[in-house]
Amino acid sequence: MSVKTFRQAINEALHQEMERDPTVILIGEDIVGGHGGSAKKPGSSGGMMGVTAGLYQKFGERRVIDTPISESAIMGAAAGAALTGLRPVAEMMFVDFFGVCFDQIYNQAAKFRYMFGGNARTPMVIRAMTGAGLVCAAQHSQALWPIFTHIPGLKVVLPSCAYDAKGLLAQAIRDDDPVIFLEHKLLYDTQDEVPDEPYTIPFGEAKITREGADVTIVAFGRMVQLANQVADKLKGTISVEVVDPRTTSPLDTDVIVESVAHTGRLVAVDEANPMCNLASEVISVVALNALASLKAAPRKISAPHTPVPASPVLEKLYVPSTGQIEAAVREVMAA
Amino acid sequence: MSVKTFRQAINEALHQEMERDPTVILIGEDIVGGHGGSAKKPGSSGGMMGVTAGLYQKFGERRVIDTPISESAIMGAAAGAALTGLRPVAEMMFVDFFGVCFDQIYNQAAKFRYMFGGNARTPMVIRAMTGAGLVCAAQHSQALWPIFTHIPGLKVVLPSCAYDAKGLLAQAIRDDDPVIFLEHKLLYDTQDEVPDEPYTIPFGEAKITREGADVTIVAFGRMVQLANQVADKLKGTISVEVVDPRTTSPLDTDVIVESVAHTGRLVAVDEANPMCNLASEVISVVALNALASLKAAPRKISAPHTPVPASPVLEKLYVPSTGQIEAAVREVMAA
Amino acid sequence: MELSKSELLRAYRLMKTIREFESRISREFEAGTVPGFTHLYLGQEAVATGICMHLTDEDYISSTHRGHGHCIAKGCDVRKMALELWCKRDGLCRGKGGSMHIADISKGMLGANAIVGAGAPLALGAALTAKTLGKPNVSVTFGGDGATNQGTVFESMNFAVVLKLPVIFAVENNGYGEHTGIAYHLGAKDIASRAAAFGMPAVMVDGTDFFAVYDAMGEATARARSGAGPSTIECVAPRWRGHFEGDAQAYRDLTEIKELRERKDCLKLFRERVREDKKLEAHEMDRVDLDVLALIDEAVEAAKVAPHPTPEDLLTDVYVSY
Amino acid sequence: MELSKSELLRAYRLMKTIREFESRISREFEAGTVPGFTHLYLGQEAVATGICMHLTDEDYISSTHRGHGHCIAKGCDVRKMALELWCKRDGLCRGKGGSMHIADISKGMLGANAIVGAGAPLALGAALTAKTLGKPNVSVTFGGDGATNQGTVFESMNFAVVLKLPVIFAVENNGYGEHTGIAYHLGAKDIASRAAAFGMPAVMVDGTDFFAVYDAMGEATARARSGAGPSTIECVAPRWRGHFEGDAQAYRDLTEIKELRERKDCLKLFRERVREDKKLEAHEMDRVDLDVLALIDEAVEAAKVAPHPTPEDLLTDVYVSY
Ligand SMILES: Cc1ncc(C[n+]2csc(CCOP(=O)(O)OP(=O)(O)O)c2C)c(N)n1
Ligand SMILES: Cc1ncc(C[n+]2csc(CCOP(=O)(O)OP(=O)(O)O)c2C)c(N)n1
Ligand SMILES: [Mg+2]
Ligand SMILES: [Mg+2]
Repeated sequence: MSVKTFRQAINEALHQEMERDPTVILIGEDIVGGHGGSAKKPGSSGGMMGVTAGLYQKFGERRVIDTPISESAIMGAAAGAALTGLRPVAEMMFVDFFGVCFDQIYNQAAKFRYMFGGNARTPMVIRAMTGAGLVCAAQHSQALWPIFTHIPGLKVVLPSCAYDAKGLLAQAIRDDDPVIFLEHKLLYDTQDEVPDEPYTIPFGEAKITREGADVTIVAFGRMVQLANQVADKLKGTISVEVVDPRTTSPLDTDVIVESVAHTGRLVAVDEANPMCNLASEVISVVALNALASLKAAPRKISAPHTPVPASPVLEKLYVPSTGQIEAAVREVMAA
Repeated sequence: MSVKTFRQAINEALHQEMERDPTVILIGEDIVGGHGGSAKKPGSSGGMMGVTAGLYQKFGERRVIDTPISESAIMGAAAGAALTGLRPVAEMMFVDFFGVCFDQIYNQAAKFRYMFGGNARTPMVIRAMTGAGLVCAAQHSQALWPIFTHIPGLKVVLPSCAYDAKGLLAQAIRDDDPVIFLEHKLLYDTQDEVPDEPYTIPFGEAKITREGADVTIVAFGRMVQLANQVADKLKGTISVEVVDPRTTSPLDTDVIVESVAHTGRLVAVDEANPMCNLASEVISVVALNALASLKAAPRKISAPHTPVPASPVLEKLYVPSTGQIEAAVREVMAA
Repeated sequence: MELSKSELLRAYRLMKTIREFESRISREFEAGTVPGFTHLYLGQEAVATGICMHLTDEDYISSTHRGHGHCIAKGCDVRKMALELWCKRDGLCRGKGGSMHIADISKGMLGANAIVGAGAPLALGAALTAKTLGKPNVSVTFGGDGATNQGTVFESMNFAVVLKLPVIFAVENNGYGEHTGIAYHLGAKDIASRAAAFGMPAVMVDGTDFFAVYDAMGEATARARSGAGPSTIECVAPRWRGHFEGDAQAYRDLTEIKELRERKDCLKLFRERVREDKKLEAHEMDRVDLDVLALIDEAVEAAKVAPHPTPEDLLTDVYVSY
Repeated sequence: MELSKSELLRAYRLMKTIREFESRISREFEAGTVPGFTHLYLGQEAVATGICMHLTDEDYISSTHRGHGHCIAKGCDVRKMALELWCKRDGLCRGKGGSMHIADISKGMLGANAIVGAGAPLALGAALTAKTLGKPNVSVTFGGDGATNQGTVFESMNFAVVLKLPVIFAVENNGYGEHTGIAYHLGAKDIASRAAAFGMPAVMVDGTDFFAVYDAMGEATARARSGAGPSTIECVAPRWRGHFEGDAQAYRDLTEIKELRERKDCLKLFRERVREDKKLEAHEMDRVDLDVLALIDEAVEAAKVAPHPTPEDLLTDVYVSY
């Protein structure tokens, strides 16, 4: 056990799973870096954010594979390899790029098992950076997980801290279904106590990161950190329970419903754009299953229905804030 | 005014809008048909479902353009043409193909105006067939509108009858923003009284297709027809109001909330897969805005979280049915 | 490459099975007994056969919406194929895939595909598995002339060259993508030369000549198995039927098809050739014909009366676990 | 093609403006005054300039993540560009686009683009507008060596040939896509020959030689304006800086860059050439240098202190109406 960053936790999970299972491979753009460069130093990059650093050096070019800028080919190669015996971990770099390769994911990988009547498995992971906050503007800052969540056949993982990231990634790699694993840019440098040995965290099991009795905040990914801050701040005045579903598909509706049944109040927080997002889904789940226990109308906090602005001043207003969450908590308490 | 099919209504809108405005063009695969064929008969196809029949003959090859099987090029060409002065109507054939070309839609067309600070407009329409029921299996039967609805910058139209299809398509073509116009396969042969002259229907205005006092059914696209049947069947026993939002983005939350405030009961019906779909969104909207008026927990009816099966026997079970809707109405009444 | 008598008989049997299977489906479709819509492989039988004769069950193919011929050539059970086309419970995909998603992983058949061009990236993956595990297997992606204009296919070509993957791009140029002729949709001189410019060997062969396809594939396979990388084989073979069953083909000169059927029937050409070369005798092939017809009749009649999936099947097989 | 003295001065001014603008941004980035991340055009100035000197405001370009040079060459106001890079309210995109989405439709600049390869399909559309309306305008898509492996670019090439669109594919081969060299990512012999196989004229030129680019573009433009269709120009010009500012470039031999800067500096080469040819004198160009530096200094200092967007701006400009 030692303190590790979210980035290190992911890197460690990749190392350990590749050691554990020789069929695990990595594939993507510049996850190695330096191929064909004048310094003749393959391995000098390790991913745009350094998440895959050292893996090429350890596992070699057969298992850590750089590609041309051809995302459909990457995702298809991963899906085809998964169908035929490997466990590929493909990197999409920024999740925003899914639009050039989504067919391979949602029409192919996600549907094989069903279309083939159960006679196939597609154990692959797609890692991608998500989220706003680094002044990357409209095409490099999106959330998009509601879209992946909508697709049957995909599993969707949104870790909110380094500990979960390691365990969930190990699970994703060992899992026999296609998994979208989303890494929020602003979490890479956050730190946590993370065990050195390998471990897995099962999908579809929410974590209660703060226990409380007055209000339930259901938050996703990075928003969990904000929700925790609000809970901590309000401690003593309002008792806030924070539920981190950790995976959006499967979604742990049981824990969400139980928590709201207990507190009677709900604030749902999703960094994604508001229409058909996870906050809507959570509110709908609660309305369907725990309507009678609601003491007040729920509150929903999301980014607005706009692209992500370049201006850091506007971006700050775009991303849900602790201020908004706190205000919402106070409102449901006042209602 | 005369009785026309949904297919004819769309074809008529295309004819009339192309006549009205010389900058309207059509582009897609086999919307003309016959180019390069041994019979040397361009125009012999008119779209896989005959929706664009006769347009090439009337408006010629400059304005009705067949393309190679290159959807990214088609959608990009439409977006680029829209940015520079045309009003393209691009056909995606089956909406299921969006995965090979979505970048051009959601990262490009949908975001131009915002990214360019308001200094651009992208008046384009993307027409696509949607929905299950014709035994086309997993990759040709999807709904997918929740995904388009999620994206800021897109407008999404889901006509439920021939009359609306004509007016909404005319509006889509005259609209200055990118519009996804979705045509349910099973509606093409449905009929309606449709005026001969051009008319438009504004976006974001729901239509109450049945007035009632006991329960509100909010249904989308083809599901409106099923909801109407249920309302008619229950007439005299249960007074059912049916709300057809007609566009999912913008979504007419006012009429939805008003209707539920009036009836106190909600059944939301969406043919799309259940996670983060429009039924969830509607239930969330009501929980946020009209919780107090709910006399019973709402009910949600959607396809299951599975791909669309090939078997017609299973497909029938996959698509929401009048039986399910009626049962849900009875349940909310009984609660 | 010399083929033994039994190999020649196998080739003939495969082509004949495809021919009769598809002909029967065509008639059944007209009679309205087949659910959904379907794209037939008639006219192109020598392509799938010439290609797949080089493959074992450990070699992979990715297929297209026009996939029945690929299935048969790759060794799928015709009975289970018929069951799948009728969307029956005991079909290859338990009735959930149908004509456009028929697959048999155990035979190395990675699925028909209703998305044009989608098979190419998948074939990269199968090739990557072979390469990573150090196996001598190859992977073939079938695709039409129209599909070669799809970005996924282009990406796959460069990708395969860059990573030296054991992939063969088997392009089936049947002259049309849906209702559009290749003279319109292809900007290049031809498909093979465009593929060659990606940095791999690419040849154009007569796709109605089994032996031409077989020989070209022999070279491509040897190259791939040796680790030298991908190749493209453009096989020119007419599509006898419309794009799908029910297509009136107004865009096409129907006498053209008639003539093609006379001059470019791969089965006729094969029979002539093996008799000229004195490799097989007519009666040997006639016996195959009878076998094949009996098999298909049995398969189709059984499929028609076989049980449908049960309601529970709707919800299974989405995930391995969830 | 003969260029007049004033045209030569204009070319020099554009290249110099790009050079100094980017150099200044590089320094400001290091000082931490520029928000976000940014990709500089240093070393490639002759490409944008040689291409855009043939264009009017009614001709269109689509650009890339490395788009500042294209903006300047296409006539965008440097002051408003600086404002946009600082994400300020009076920037070209009112601070909502930033470096990677900078655009000026009024100048025919359809936007930088943070999605590799996305500009190519958009350029098809601008060309389609010209063709449909019967105008003689052309459309250029800039794209890197790495981008040529993206399916969207391939599709666009065939599409442009098929529809005979007035599109020019200006490929900027700077040797790298991010941290990967072209020797690794490209399977073809070179980019131009692969493009040629799509059925269009394609040439490779020295992208540090303004005159070479200018001449190639002259031919391509004439061809496009005459209705004869698309062309590709592969311009080889090194990237002086890392992929983005802050890139340590461990994958690169840094003496290589030093040498390139000495031997392959398009501005130096241009100055030498016009003086050899006795077209411009040193002092004429020196005066431009001073002008340019003053303009950029003014632009950058103004941008730094200019007002940010206001909170209301967050919600505007999503739709024309909603
Ligand atoms: C991505 C995508 N675009 C369009 C279609 C519709 N479509 C189905 S088959 C087909 C024609 C394919 O032509 P080709 O590749 O030549 O194959 P062929 O049908 O001739 O065997 C088209 C356009 C599709 N299924 N997927
Ligand atoms: C679709 C997509 N894939 C990957 C990226 C990440 N990315 C940004 S720039 C770049 C390299 C582009 O290389 P090249 O086209 O040669 O342009 P250059 O940077 O050399 O100007 C990559 C991979 C992206 N922005 N979009
Ligand atoms: Mg074809
Ligand atoms: Mg480059």
